[in-house]
Amino acid sequence: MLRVEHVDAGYGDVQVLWDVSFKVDAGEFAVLVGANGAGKSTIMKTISNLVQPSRGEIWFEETRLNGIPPNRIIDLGIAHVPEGRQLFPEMTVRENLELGSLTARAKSHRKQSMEWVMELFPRLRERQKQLAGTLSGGEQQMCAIARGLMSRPKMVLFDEPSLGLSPLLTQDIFRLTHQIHQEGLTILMVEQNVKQTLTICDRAYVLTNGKIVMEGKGRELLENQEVKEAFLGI
Amino acid sequence: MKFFETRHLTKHFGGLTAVNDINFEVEKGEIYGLIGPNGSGKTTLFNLITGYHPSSSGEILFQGQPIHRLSTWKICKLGIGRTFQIAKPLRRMTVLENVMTSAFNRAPKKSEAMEKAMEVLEFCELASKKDNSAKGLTIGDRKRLEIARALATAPELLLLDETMAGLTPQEQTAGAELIRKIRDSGITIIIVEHIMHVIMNICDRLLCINYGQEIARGTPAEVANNQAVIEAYLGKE
Amino acid sequence: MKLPRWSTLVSIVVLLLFPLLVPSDYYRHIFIIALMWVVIGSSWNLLAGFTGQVSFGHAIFFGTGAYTAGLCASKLGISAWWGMLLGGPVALLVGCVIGWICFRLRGPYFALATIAIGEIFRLVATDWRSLTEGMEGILIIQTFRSKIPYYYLALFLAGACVFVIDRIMQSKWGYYFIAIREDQDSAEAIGISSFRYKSLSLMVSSFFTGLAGALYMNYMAFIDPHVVFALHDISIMAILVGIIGGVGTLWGPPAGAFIMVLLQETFRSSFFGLLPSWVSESHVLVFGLLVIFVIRFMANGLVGDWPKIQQLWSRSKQTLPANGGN
Amino acid sequence: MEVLVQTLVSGILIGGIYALIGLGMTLIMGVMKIINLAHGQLMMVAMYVTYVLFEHFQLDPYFSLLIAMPTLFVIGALIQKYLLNPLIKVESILPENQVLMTVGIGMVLTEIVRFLFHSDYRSVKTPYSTAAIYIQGISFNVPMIVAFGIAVLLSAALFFFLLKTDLGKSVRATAQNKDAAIIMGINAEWITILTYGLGSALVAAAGTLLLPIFYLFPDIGGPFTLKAFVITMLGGMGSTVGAIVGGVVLGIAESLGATYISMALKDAVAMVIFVLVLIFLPGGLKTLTKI
Amino acid sequence: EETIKVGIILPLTGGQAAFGEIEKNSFELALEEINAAGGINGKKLELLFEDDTGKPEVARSAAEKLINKDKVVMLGGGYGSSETFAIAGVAQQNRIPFLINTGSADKITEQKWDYVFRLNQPVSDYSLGLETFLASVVQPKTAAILFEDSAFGSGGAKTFQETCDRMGIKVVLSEGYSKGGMDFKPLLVKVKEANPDLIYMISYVMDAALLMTQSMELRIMPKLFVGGGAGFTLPEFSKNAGKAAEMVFSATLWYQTLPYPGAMEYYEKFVKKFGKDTEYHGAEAYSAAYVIADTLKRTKSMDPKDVRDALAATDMKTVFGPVKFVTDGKKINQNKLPTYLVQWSNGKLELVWPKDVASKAYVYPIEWEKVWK
Ligand SMILES: Nc1ncnc2c1ncn2[C@@H]1O[C@H](COP(=O)(O)OP(=O)(O)OP(=O)(O)O)[C@@H](O)[C@H]1O
Ligand SMILES: Nc1ncnc2c1ncn2[C@@H]1O[C@H](COP(=O)(O)OP(=O)(O)OP(=O)(O)O)[C@@H](O)[C@H]1O
Ligand SMILES: CC(C)C[C@H](N)C(=O)O
Ligand SMILES: [Mg+2]
Ligand SMILES: [Mg+2]
Repeated sequence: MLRVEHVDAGYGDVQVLWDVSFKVDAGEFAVLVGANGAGKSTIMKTISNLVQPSRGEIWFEETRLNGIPPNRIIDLGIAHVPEGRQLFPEMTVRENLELGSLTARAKSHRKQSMEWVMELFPRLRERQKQLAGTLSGGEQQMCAIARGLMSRPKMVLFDEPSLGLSPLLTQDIFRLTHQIHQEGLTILMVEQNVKQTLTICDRAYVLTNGKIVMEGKGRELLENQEVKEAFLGI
Repeated sequence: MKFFETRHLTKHFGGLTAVNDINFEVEKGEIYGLIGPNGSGKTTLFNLITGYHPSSSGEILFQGQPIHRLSTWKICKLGIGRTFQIAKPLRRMTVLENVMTSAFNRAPKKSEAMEKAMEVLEFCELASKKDNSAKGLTIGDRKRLEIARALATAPELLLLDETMAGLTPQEQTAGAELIRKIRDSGITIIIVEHIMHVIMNICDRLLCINYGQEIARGTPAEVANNQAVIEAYLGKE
Repeated sequence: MKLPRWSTLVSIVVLLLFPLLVPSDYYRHIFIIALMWVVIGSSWNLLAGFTGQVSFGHAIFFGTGAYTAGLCASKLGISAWWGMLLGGPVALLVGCVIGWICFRLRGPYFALATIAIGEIFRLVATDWRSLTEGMEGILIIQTFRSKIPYYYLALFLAGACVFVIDRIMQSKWGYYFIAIREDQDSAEAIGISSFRYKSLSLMVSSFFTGLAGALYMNYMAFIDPHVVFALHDISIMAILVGIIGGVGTLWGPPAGAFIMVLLQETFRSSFFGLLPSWVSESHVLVFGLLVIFVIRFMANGLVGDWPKIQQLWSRSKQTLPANGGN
Repeated sequence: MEVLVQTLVSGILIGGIYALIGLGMTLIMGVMKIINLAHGQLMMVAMYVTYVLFEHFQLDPYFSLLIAMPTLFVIGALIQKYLLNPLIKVESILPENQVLMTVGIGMVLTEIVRFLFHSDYRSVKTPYSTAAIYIQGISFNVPMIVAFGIAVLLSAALFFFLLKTDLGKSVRATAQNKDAAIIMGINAEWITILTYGLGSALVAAAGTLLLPIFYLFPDIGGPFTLKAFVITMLGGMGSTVGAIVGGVVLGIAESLGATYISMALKDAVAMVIFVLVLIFLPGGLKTLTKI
Repeated sequence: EETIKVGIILPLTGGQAAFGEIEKNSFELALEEINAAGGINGKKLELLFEDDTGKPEVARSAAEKLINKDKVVMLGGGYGSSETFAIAGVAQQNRIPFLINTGSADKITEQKWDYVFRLNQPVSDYSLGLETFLASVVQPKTAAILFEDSAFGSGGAKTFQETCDRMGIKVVLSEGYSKGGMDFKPLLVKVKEANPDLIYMISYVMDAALLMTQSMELRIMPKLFVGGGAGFTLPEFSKNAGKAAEMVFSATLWYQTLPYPGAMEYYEKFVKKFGKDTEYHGAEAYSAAYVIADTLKRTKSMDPKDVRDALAATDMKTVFGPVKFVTDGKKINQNKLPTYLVQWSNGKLELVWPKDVASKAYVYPIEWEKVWK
């Protein structure tokens, strides 16, 4: 469904990604793991075209993503739940969600989508009038995920959804991403919470210094000695 | 007189209590680790120590002197250096100029500052990049520069905020080595790091906080086996 | 960033000999004005380009210096030349107060506050007739009939200003100023009192700008609040001088000053009468277009983007294949 | 007593015009964080549009709103697209480059107008220019009341636009978090163009409504740019209600200052208020009223 | 063919350009006539116009250029007082005669500068015509003075204050304002409360119109409104103020119906040629051109010293009145002319005082309620 082929990318004169290739099949739950600053978020941003690759190609289904303006990516069915939530802090939860459904397709289903995400996250229904900036971290993350889902995507990019969340909330988020996956969405997730992520994912890629150094089934990698050393501190 | 201590240190951001009644002390010459989940208040704690944020209540004592009312630059002058979690190099200066700017803290003459800066760059193994512009550095070098900048102010206490995040395992080992070397040169260190094998290896003592509150303290081994820490931070094995 | 030594030398020699080689008082006058702008532009650049505090209110210091000199003559009955001694310190004092008020503001808010304070100075100077004579202005008699003393005085002031700024920028202060510009938080963390060093930068800047004002009073022999406290003609002109030449460079503002003054005069006089008069009627238009062009295509000014310009030049000569990188 | 009441009344009424000027600025400063030093000059251009329509086509200024506003929308949009947006991508030492660009734009607008119309003073004299209503000896200037009404209407419309429509929400979203807005499918660049255009159209309304009671020459813009800042900072950036409140507060402050301090210092009063607000209430009145 | 060059410095851009243009047109009108009539003893007169943009240092540059580069034999023009002063300084320094035709701050001719001559009245004289009118007709007890805080405005206010003191008129309010105000009501309510017999205003045209319309709106009804020249005499004033301009008096330096030879012809020629009205500024410029031509015809040589002497010896009649440079108190080389009082009546400016030159009888007392109906 998503193919990233030999991509180099970076910010200005700083190159961050080096010849990155990987793929995500339809219906799959794929995970990127790697240290801070390894370039995981940069990969996500490159897929969303927020960062332009200087080399290589990215394909989504039959569409070549290179050169498409970043704001058109969502039309193709890719939703990006960015690192650090990136909510619109001075707008209400409801408004944030509405802004998730600006594409023509999503707009026509706005009511149903709203119902759907409120079912998924009952907490958001309670807080729909609250300004997003005043939500607790966990609630903010829920709001960000829900906002992503409002576009009725085929695939969701989750960038560290458990960032800054208490273990309890982290559990919630994992349960929810799992549930969304069960509902048929393709997921590409970046997580620091390596162990837990590797446990639930179908496929995983390990990123070090902007290069994919390893790939495999989640559980296989969990057993891998290098991974254990690098990410689990064992 | 304790080398460094905090007493009932608390910080509120509006309704949020980012640091809540933290008491800890650091002995001269040790490496003191500060761990805790994201958002638990570690960076905020550093920001309180360095006067970047005023504390809501509590005291901070450095070599017996209360410093919690001082401004950031005075605290630096007293001998507390820090790095930023998100590196803040002086972007349009070269590496050498960056470090020289810090070195002026103790060496008002330009030639002295240059000497001191070169010394620090050698120490941090950045000397070969001294004429590179800071904005073009790789992640690893940026982190090193961040340390070099703090070191060049000739601190007695150095606060390191995730200086090894984003480094490869080998670089991490080298980084840990560097930190040890810094300590051996007589500088006391408080370090925040998420990379467990580094923390476990180099720290003499650890404090683990969550939601701004202490949940455990002690030697690395003690903390690593503490049930609360495992639940909140390390995860269940 | 640095001009080669020989071109510095050449320009010094040329400037020293200029009034002797060019007998026309007209060109001497233009150069005196340009040298005055070298002082103002360089001073502004010290604060804005090197220290990162973009002032939209340098007319405050210029006007203060000019009025110090003017009031020496009109109120104290002593020579306005005392202004050349007092103008700098008085402007510096004003700078201290303004720094104390404005340095708690960052970025654009600082800029807006300086605009506002500049306007307050202008309006108060206009209304406080018992002190300033209001818009009737202050009038003195020029001391010298010849332009040459004024020329060398302006040259000395410009030279001193550029020299002092160069020395400062080579010293600890310079490193500190740039550190504050690049990242104020980061600067604080390495022991730099951003407030103190911003104030120092402002003090030097206001000192020289004040002297330029005092020189203006003595040379032009007439001032009124709308002339010396002007937002557009002084404060914004100072910025344009810096921007066109190149902020954050030593030689940018001097280059900018000469370019601006000469261009303005050239256009104002329709290329010395060679072109039809509508050219002179649209000289401000041309000037505005130039500003837009420079900001759009040479964001760091002529001196700041000189390498880029040279590169473009050599590339167009050698017709190398265009290389995507910039 | 009459002095006080009349002072307040004229302050409030002039506040309506100020509000219109501030409304455009609050959008431009609040959304794009651009300090727009060409704001007054855009207003001046709108006034000339209105003037030409009146002189050559005998169009009533109130009707010209329908032409002046779209015209300025287009001018503003072009400025944003070709002059301001490209600057975002260039790295320069001072982030203030955009501000300086607007200085250049202001100069060019003024000089183009001067080229076309010379520096002559112009005005639009309508039968209602000097009409006034008297209540107990206190005069209420009719065109100012109309301007006030339109200010309230336009700010209500803007309020509705920003709060209730998807497009308006996109404008706010872009202001609050540009990257996230792009991820949501918002064409942020286009939104900035739209916003600068709208801001220009709003200040066009101010100019057009001001013309019947004021006059016009190419240099008229400058002072209004400064007023626009004061109003916007006073009301709080990006706040439509703030623009109205800020405009009225400024109008009253100036009037009281003129009556009880000195007419010559009324602008200084405005500037002092401005500096005080910057320092002690950096968020403007918005921080108190929360809208 | 050789020409005789004279430099003229005027504000052709900037805020005062409107007047600069009237003056430039008048100079050109006169120049055409002079050259058509044979020029300067057979040689053509050439006027080099320079723009001072309303800034003194630019005015100085312009003067330097004309003198040093273009080698003009004398200078003319000088509109704003600050610019005029700057030019005068350069002229004096270079020993080049300068004939001022508009810049009116008193001190310009009080510098003992022997190369600087002024054709127009200084600002302190503007209200002389008014003074006799007040003394013999109105005899007001109280007055309010409103003035723009420019050199012109505050200088005029100062001398009018002195006039009032001399005549025993109590000045109940004297306040400056900065040019370009939108709302004068806060100032005018104070005036209304002070209720003076006379309101004297020194303003440029747009402020003048606003002051009057807003006075009408606030129903301020003194015995008379008087403008101190400048804005109150321009056609735009009545065009903008409409019926609020009616019955307003103004001091003026000149009026086309004055019995000066050619005054009316000048006015008509100007209107015909440029399709615009002209007023005293234009007359000043037009006359200055003739004084320049006359001087250059009489001069022994084109040496500046000779030109200066010829200029000093001027004694001629112009459309602006007789020109003869005298010493007047502290002033030297100052032309001495009377000033007049005009009144707006049915949208037309009428010369009403002194009586012997009046084009129409003054209307006084005035019933404002009727006028403003
Ligand atoms: N906007 C930017 N400009 C310049 N450099 C950037 C920018 N964003 C990120 N970087 C640099 O790119 C590198 C990779 O960053 P990225 O955010 O992709 O890492 P990550 O793997 O997502 O890390 P984390 O776990 O911290 O989220 C880092 O060194 C970072 O400093
Ligand atoms: N300036 C601020 N205003 C409001 N809240 C803040 C501010 N700075 C930090 N916080 C909040 O304080 C809490 C602690 O943040 P802090 O940055 O100290 O965490 P941390 O332990 O350093 O996390 P990490 O491991 O991610 O660096 C967080 O909830 C954060 O959102
Ligand atoms: C100050 C000058 C511009 C005033 C001018 N002399 C006038 O009478 O209008
Ligand atoms: Mg990331
Ligand atoms: Mg942190």
